[in-house]
Amino acid sequence: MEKLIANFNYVIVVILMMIGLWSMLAQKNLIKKCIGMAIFQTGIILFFISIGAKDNALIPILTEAANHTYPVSDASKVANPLTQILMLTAIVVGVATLGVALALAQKIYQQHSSFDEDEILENERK
Amino acid sequence: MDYLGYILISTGLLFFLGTTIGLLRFPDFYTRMHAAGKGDTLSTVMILIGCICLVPMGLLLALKILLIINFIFIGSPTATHAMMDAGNKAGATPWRKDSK
Amino acid sequence: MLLVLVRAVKGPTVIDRLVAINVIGTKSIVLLLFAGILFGQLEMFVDIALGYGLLNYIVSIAASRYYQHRNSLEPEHSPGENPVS
Amino acid sequence: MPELPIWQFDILLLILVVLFAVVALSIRNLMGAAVVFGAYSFMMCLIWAGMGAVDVAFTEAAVGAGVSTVFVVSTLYNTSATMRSRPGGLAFKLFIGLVVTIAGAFLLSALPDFPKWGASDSPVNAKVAPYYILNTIADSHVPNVVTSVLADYRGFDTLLETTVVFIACIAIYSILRVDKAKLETGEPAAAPVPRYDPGDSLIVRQASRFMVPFMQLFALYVIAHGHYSPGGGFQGGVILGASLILLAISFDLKSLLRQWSEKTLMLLVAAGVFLYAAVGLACMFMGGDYLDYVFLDSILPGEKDMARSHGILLVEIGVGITVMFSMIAIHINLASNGRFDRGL
Repeated sequence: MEKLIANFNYVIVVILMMIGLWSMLAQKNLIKKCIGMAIFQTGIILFFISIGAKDNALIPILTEAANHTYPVSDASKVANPLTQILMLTAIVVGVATLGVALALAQKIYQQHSSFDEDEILENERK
Repeated sequence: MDYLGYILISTGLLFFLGTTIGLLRFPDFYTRMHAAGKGDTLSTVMILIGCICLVPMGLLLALKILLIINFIFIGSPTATHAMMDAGNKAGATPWRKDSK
Repeated sequence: MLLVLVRAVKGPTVIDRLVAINVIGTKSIVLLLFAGILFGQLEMFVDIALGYGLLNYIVSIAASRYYQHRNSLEPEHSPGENPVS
Repeated sequence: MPELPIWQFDILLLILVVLFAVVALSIRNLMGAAVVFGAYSFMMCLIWAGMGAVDVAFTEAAVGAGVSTVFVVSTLYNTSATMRSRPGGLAFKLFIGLVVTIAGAFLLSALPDFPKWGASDSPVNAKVAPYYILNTIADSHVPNVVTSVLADYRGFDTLLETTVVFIACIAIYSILRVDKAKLETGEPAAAPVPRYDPGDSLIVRQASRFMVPFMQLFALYVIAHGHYSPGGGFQGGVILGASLILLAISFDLKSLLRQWSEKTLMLLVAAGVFLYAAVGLACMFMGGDYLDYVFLDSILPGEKDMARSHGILLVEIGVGITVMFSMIAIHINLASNGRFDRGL
């Protein structure tokens, strides 16, 4: 149980990824698939951020407030900036990707007037 | 100043409690909106002013929080109005005493 | 504080959800400020809260536009009346 | 430094996030799903603020509150929000669930090998990152480590990410955009929409008119002040984009397009990437490596050791322009179904 609490963030990451994957595979609706993709993506972002978090650490902005001495000597008191910047760009790119996915869904809807996968396939076969 | 902060924050929390209870217990969309729109704005504003009173901070910071309060004061009623409009258009029926 | 809100979100219909989301958005401003006080660096968190305060109401306006135009374009098919889950 | 009571808070929020994800996927009305997905992003923002990642929280706040939900809503606006229920398919769903559970079990079996949550001596935290934290003040005089790593130490990465946003914008254009001339011959003309819509609300218009200048001012502050507080090109760009999207929503898409024509939008999207790349090229012309801002000090104002700081500012402006206009372009495409005449 203690082990579970200590690694609780990874458990949540795995659960989020499972939810996202399930909805991308099993849901028939295209918009639901897009939302599932976004959830999967947040799972991965959560993994990175929580790996970079540190106990009792301050945010990575080095000001004179809050017990900082200006040239920082102890790096373990500041949260990891590297994972944060990777994920910062990933969020914005993720929105752009969501836009592309939604555009594809919209184009499909224009031709088949349905978001449902089965109906689209039936229309294709005709 | 401290006491003022405590009083404001606790009053804000009280209002927020009222908001949530109203959101959960009221019978239809319009009454829920009534509870949410008013209680939410007022409680947020009160808690923020309480924060200004309690936490020692510089003038610039207090000014920024006042700006937040200002924007909430404009944005939140507008959002409530827009949602009410949406509900009306979407055909949410008002609750009547004899409806259930 | 938040647990009560979750119940509100799971609640009745689509527009009720919108109301609840608006409340959650406003409350997350307060929670962000509390997090800033806990970290002892309030001046960093105020900016995020300010951004929230500015952007919070776009979604509800978008939704209201959605219902307005939807109804005027296709009167025989109004999406709001569909019962949810 | 006292023990922060953020841990328990985090665990509560993480459970809430999973709950929101499940709710968002189980709602049958797609509009409701989109709205709950917005709440999910609020929770995510709080989690990141709790873990000390302020910049990420800011980005999520701007993106989640301003842009992503609006994208979904404007897609639904042009299509339909109802899901048709069909019988059957339960066995298929259960089968997929089984597969996913097995995959998750594999991932969970690796759980004990991970470093403890919050350990400061894990390989991720102990190898590369301390260099950035210890040297950023001496190198570039930028207190916000995230900004300096973003635009200076790892400038290539950010350049390519900006290019990805640009490419996504182009992709949406090529998917959705339809030619107006072709439309008139091929398809039946769309029903004319009355210019004055009686459903439009004066309150919403006036409030947006009041809020938009403050938003843009705040976004410019975020871009320019990103060296000293959370913020930067991405966040400021998203807020700027959201402000114009708000104009488009509360007034009309036409009134937005009157100010920013389609051509201007695409030119500006490209101009942002170009500015970023040009700063890098200028560094090469001045005798350094690509994106090595130290060599720019003879053309930049200020003292010699501030050159990197100013270089970061230039690059952030480029990023902001690209992100802003690509957000607007994506929104217009999605909302008007590629026709660029009317929409949400």
